[in-house]
Amino acid sequence: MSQLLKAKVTTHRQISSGYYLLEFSGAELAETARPGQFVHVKCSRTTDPLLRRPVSIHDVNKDRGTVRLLYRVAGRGTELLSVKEPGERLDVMGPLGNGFQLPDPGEKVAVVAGGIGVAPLFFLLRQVAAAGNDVKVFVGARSCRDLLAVDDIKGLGVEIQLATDDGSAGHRGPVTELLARGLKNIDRIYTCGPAAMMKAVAGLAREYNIPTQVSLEERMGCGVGACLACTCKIKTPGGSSYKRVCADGPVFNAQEVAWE
Amino acid sequence: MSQLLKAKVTTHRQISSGYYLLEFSGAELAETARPGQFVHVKCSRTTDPLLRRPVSIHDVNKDRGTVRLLYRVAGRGTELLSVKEPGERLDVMGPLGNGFQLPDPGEKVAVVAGGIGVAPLFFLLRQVAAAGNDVKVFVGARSCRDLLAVDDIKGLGVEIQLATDDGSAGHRGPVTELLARGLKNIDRIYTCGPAAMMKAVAGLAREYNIPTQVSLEERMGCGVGACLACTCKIKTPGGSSYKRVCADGPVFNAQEVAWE
Amino acid sequence: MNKPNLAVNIGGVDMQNPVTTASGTFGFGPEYSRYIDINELGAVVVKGTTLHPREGNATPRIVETPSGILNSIGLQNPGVDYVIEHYVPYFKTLRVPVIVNISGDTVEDYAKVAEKLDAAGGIAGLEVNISCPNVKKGGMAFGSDPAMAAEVTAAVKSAAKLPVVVKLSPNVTDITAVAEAVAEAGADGLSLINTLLGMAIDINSRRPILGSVMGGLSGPAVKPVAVRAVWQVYKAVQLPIIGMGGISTAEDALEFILAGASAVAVGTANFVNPRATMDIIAGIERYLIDNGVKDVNELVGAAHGN
Amino acid sequence: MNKPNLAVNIGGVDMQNPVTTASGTFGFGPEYSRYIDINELGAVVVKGTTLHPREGNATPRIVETPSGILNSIGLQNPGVDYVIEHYVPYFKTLRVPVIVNISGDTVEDYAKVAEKLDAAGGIAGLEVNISCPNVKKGGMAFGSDPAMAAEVTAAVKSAAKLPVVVKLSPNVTDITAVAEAVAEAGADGLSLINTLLGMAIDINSRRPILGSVMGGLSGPAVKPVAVRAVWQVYKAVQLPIIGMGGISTAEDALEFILAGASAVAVGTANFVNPRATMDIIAGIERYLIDNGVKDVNELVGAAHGN
Ligand SMILES: Cc1cc2nc3c(=O)[nH]c(=O)nc-3n(C[C@H](O)[C@H](O)[C@H](O)COP(=O)(O)OP(=O)(O)OC[C@H]3O[C@@H](n4cnc5c(N)ncnc54)[C@H](O)[C@@H]3O)c2cc1C
Ligand SMILES: Cc1cc2nc3c(=O)[nH]c(=O)nc-3n(C[C@H](O)[C@H](O)[C@H](O)COP(=O)(O)OP(=O)(O)OC[C@H]3O[C@@H](n4cnc5c(N)ncnc54)[C@H](O)[C@@H]3O)c2cc1C
Ligand SMILES: Cc1cc2nc3c(=O)[nH]c(=O)nc-3n(C[C@H](O)[C@H](O)[C@H](O)COP(=O)(O)O)c2cc1C
Ligand SMILES: Cc1cc2nc3c(=O)[nH]c(=O)nc-3n(C[C@H](O)[C@H](O)[C@H](O)COP(=O)(O)O)c2cc1C
Ligand code: FES
Ligand code: FES
Repeated sequence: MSQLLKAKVTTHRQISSGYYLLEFSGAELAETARPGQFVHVKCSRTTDPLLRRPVSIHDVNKDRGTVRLLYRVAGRGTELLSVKEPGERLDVMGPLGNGFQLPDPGEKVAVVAGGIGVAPLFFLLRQVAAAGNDVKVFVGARSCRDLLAVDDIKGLGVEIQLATDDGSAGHRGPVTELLARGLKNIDRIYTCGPAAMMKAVAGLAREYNIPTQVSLEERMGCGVGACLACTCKIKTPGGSSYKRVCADGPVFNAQEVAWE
Repeated sequence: MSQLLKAKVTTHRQISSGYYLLEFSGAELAETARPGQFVHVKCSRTTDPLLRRPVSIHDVNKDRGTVRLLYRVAGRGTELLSVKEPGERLDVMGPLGNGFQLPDPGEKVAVVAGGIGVAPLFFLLRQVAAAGNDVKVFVGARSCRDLLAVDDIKGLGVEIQLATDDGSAGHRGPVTELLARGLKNIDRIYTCGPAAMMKAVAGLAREYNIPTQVSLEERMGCGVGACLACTCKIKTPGGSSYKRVCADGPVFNAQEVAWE
Repeated sequence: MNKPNLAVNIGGVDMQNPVTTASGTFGFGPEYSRYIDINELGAVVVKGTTLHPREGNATPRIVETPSGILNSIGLQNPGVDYVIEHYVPYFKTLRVPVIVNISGDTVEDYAKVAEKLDAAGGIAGLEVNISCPNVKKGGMAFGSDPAMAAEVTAAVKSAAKLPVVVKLSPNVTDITAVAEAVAEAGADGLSLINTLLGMAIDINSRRPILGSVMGGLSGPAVKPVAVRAVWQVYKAVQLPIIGMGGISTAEDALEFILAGASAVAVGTANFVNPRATMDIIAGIERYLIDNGVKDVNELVGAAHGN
Repeated sequence: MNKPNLAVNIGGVDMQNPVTTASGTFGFGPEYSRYIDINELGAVVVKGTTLHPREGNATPRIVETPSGILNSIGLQNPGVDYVIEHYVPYFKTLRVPVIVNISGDTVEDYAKVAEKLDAAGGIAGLEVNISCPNVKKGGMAFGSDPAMAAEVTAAVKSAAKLPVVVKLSPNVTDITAVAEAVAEAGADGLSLINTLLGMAIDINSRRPILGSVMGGLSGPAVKPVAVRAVWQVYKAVQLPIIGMGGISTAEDALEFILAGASAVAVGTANFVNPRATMDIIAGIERYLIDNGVKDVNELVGAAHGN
């Protein structure tokens, strides 16, 4: 059940140039959130910037009743967010969205992250690893400075392969090149990242006929399905229709998305 | 010469419920400012609230190159101002306005402050006391909690009389009642406070024919005389005309003001 | 002091308090029910509904502007038959009046939608959107011409027995001329304002940001324009007004009431604070008590003096 | 890359860069010279001037709104003769073109003011304000009716040889109709937009805040409306446009240029940042260099595509 809360920031630090990890208290949120869901955060105290900002739930700690966000400073909203001090209150709504559908027991899973797209995937990975599924993780980014959460992922004891555009870490080139080589025996794919990357993953998935879930982004108003601002085109038998990323997603079946 | 600066806040503290004393570095400003002048302060980082806020120069320290403001939290702008931490930058323009005309040597001076109106008068008092003029100070406020800078004024070694509406300190009643009894031998009056109080002071001054300077307030746009937003009605031989509080004032001859 | 009276009446729609939702910002109702009890609202105004389903405009459909947003949803909606089948049963479970916002490409469309909704039951009134700037045909044109606005109003009035509130556009030279024409044609109340026509350009791609180029500006930025429109229309016509445009707080709502609105609608502010409507109801009540006002209706238009 | 070209021409007024000041926000020029070197501007547009001196409206004349301000200065100015005697000598010392904004109650007033300024010398052009919402007679009416707007334009054109830029109001149903009429009547350029008509109410006193009840909304809040107006007018007429309304940064200015403005004016932003004009000029130059654009004129209207 989504809540509206003024949550206390417990820790907040820059983990790489322009990337921040923020943790806040929210026992019920931590308890009920599912991987792939997001929170809608009010970054300013005034009417400018006006809207909330959607940020994925990066991880939760049910014991401590805390929720983590991993975010990139992209503009004015996230910049205001980045100066919040521990102890300050954060105005958050959530959990919102549908979240990922977890794999069946025994399924071999590939998780493909591009840049900040790793944000919602860590929470998923932790659950999938804990459930005992076999997991391969592919993380791509512009350069090694944009490779996030790698140590945390390694800490889960799962296999991880890295790719960077500039070759500063791991494979030089798109992460989908690594994925293409590693698809053998994969039963299910989860991906989040730049649209072009997700489209390429969807292409591979179709080729190998692997069920794939993608987490989409769209500019949001309400975050709860009321305003119809955040729609994406979803293929339907008759053609296509607009679905709401915030309420019908953000997770969609990759083959249903009408990629541009 | 007015400057635009990003001045460093050196100290900032609440001195009474809702009243703050803020000091910032600004050597040239401290050097050139005259009593009665003000600075125009940007309180928000965003476009809301949009405008700067005029705040009087409460005092300067030329040796340390610092400027002090004494202000009351009145709304959103001053509220945002009140959370500035020492070390942060403050976007200020100034000094602005005409300032008070200092008394001639030997003149006996009365200074009448109402509430936050004491803000611009302390800097004046310090100079007048240093120049050796005889000074009587009358400070009025709603209650003792709103009597500001009293100890600082006493520290100047000048005579001070207090009045409060609720009788919680000094005379119970309007400060102008004290003034009326203390006008003997006064050559010159300076006043700042609520409009009704200043009007009453102007009335007494006219009765006793004492030259009086008042510091007016009006909502401001530019603060530099360009927009004509901050006008007040000034009597002219032919009738009246609108003068700019920011550039022609904020200090006016009490007998010229067309009090409502 | 006893509890002050908050109830108002908008052209026949009884509201327990003056606060409703702005069409298009509150879905069909259930979306915000996780945050508020809808039954505590004065009324619910739901998403714009048309005769046939509409896909809406290309994305992006929203862009933030200083203290406001531009939207170009393009009246995406499942069509009136779907609304009657899927939402009217839900409306019937609510204890607050539901007002359905309707749009059309032609006068006949408006009349047909009104007729169907009238027959469906479970609806307390119709809000006729003659002012949405986001549809190519109709929409805007109806709202900017007094004669056409009157024609739509008359057609809806004769197609439905329900109270009819006509929603006006601020994108006109003289909003009072449209208000007068619509009043003359039989409207039971007026809603104002709809969004201001605006746009934004991405300086990197050097193209308009919204998929449909122009959009409608709403949010706190437009409040001064909306208050002015309510003030002018209150002076010009006798109809009850639902005021809207940038209302985020009880103070904002009271500005509209003092300008002449009998009720207020909360739109964009729901996105920022999903409990905005509840906070506003509580704040209005507080203001009435603090100021010893026994009935909110005493404040309607009070800023005009006597 | 070499320094890109920033020079533009507005209907005969040569500007070394596209940045000027919005009338009424920059006094007669000297007020801001403590913060910027006026000679580095593209042009200076000074306060609205009328035939006779004007006292202006009662205070308060300004009120802050979300990301904007409402003003009701009421065209306070010392009259054209005083301007010619006291400011024109100063204008003559400047190396940048000075454009004088003029207003009137009647068509004859406009013509007389234009004639006097034309004869005075030291002025590069006239900006005809047919859109100020703050004066009771004339002002607004001229700007909201295409035929009257054309009449004023023609009268000013025949009274003065100076380039004539006509300043349009956004408070109209169709701004392109006014633009077309004014173009037809011989205008050399267009300025848009003037302020949006708005108001604010004090919920404690329960009275309008501004001394004159209504005022003009400006600042970042109105930017989306202004960009839209520039976009529409650029499509409709061939005249060069000075775009304004909420411009605070180089990014804002570029939005207007891409929408179709050949020059931009900075108004309310001067109050917030007295160096805004200079920051904007530098920012536009930076953008041109970063994007390999040799001439700012290449960007004018570029968001329309080909
Ligand atoms: C469901 C969802 C989950 C997200 N999770 C995360 C996360 O975990 N970590 C993270 O860093 N970011 C996440 N994002 C993206 C994040 O919401 C945007 O980066 C943020 O809204 C930008 O706000 P800003 O004010 O800093 O930037 P703005 O100044 O608003 O914009 C900066 C840039 O971001 C673009 N932008 C603005 N809003 C969005 C949006 N909603 N979606 C995509 N692009 C946008 C603008 O076009 C602009 O180019 C998520 C987005 C969605 C929709
Ligand atoms: C020349 C001058 C010097 C001043 N010096 C001081 C000072 O030293 N210390 C101090 O505490 N205050 C001073 N003020 C008043 C101060 O500027 C206002 O309190 C402040 O602008 C309020 O801003 P806000 O955003 O906090 O409140 P807002 O939310 O803007 O307004 C709060 C209340 O203040 C009123 N108000 C807003 N602006 C002004 C204004 N410019 N003048 C009068 N009333 C206004 C509003 O009507 C409202 O009732 C001075 C004002 C002037 C004109
Ligand atoms: C996302 C969105 C969708 C809207 N859809 C409609 C609509 O379908 N019909 C309508 O009459 N108005 C619609 N509006 C206008 C609002 O009902 C309201 O008139 C306007 O937004 C001003 O109020 P606000 O500033 O409180 O949002 C919409 C506004 C927004 C922001
Ligand atoms: C205080 C003030 C005074 C103004 N006076 C005039 C004027 O005399 N003549 C005129 O044509 N426009 C006048 N305007 C309108 C501006 O020139 C400009 O068109 C408008 O403010 C929009 O630009 P901005 O948002 O950058 O301020 C005035 C605006 C303000 C804020
Ligand atoms: S953001 Fe409003 S429907 Fe998704
Ligand atoms: S504030 Fe602009 S003239 Fe005084």
